[in-house]
Amino acid sequence: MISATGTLPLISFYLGLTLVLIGGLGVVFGPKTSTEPIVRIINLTVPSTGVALIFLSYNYTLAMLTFLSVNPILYIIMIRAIIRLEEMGGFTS
Amino acid sequence: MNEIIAIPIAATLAWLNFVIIDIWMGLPEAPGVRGAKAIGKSIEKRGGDLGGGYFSGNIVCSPDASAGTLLASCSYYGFGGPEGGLIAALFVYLGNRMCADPGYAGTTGALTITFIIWIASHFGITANYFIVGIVIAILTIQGLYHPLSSKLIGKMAGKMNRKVIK
Amino acid sequence: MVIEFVYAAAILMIVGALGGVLQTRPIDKFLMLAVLGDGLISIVATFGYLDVAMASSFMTFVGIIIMMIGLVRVLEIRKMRGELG
Amino acid sequence: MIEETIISCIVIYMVLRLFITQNRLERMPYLNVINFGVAAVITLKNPSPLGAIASMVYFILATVGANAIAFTISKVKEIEHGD
Repeated sequence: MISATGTLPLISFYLGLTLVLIGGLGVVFGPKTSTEPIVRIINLTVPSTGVALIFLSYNYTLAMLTFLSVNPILYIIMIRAIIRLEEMGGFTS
Repeated sequence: MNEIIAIPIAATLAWLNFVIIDIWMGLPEAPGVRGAKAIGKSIEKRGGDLGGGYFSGNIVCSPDASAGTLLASCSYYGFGGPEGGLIAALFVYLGNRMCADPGYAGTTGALTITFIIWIASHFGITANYFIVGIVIAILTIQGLYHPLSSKLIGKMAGKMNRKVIK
Repeated sequence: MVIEFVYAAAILMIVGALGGVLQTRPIDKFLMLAVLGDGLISIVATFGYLDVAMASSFMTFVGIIIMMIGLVRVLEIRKMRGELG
Repeated sequence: MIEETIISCIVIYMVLRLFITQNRLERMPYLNVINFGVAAVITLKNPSPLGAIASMVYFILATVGANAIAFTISKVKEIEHGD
């Protein structure tokens, strides 16, 4: 088996591309995303992890750290919007 | 020492350390937090023992002597001396406080495994074999087949007079 | 023969992504997201950036906690309005 | 390097078993084994004091996360099934 230490950025880059593809398709066409809106937010975690992995493969450490730190703030705002919508009467579409 | 011989000895020492200290500190008696109770009831429903289920749930939900064993051996290997075990004991104590779980099982396990590694390193079993050993030991308790391992833990708890408090 | 940990981390991340997308109940997804975060942290630690590993472990933990608080709140509101069986 | 091979095999076996298991509470101990393996590999790959501290911080935070997941599972079951 070939050693992985030389090809580590390559593995990280293609893994990140795979995760972005799977996560993007999952956010749009995933099961139960239209009836239950919190499922769409949970699926959004997968492509954000893929983007962070692509940042890592180019050694952009500070960009990855900032991206990972901004994500929970985004989740707070979206979860707050969903709770507000649920209080007002729920989804109809 | 040859690593084929050193890894089973280290795994046996780590298994005995964390199981005996966890049972002695009373983990099979009662669930510490609410998730541990659910895990114990689930293992009992699948054909296991209730005391062993509480033991398994308490290991999952808070850092106990198994976490103390792993972190002390990691810290011994990283710092390169016995002073790493004391730092690991401090971290495990902080983790126990964060999980709102009373008890000093983690700190006791970290200190005893530091002493065991300090003795065993004179015979050639260094700390990296203990890191692999604790992973193998936790696999036999949590990973292979839950009813059998929980019955084993329940039998040992009955022998050490630490049964489930109704 | 040596199996490097990078392959195990790749399997960890692919299983976490597939399980996190394809499970239907929201409570089943959190465990798969924890597996995904574990794979990310192990790849970062294989690169050698240990400070980034510490910070990213904290960030995945905070994200999972926030989503769980939101899920419990939504279920309580639905139970209060009588929509849940 | 036999340590890394053993831990890799254990982690791969556990993650495949976690993927095919259907019961929700049965999967929590498997996640615990994966946390142990990752925390061991972080120190084995870079043996330095910072590596040990990173491993400790990761393991404590992962345990608190598993605690929160188990708590939420029991709470959701209580909300859905009454009692």
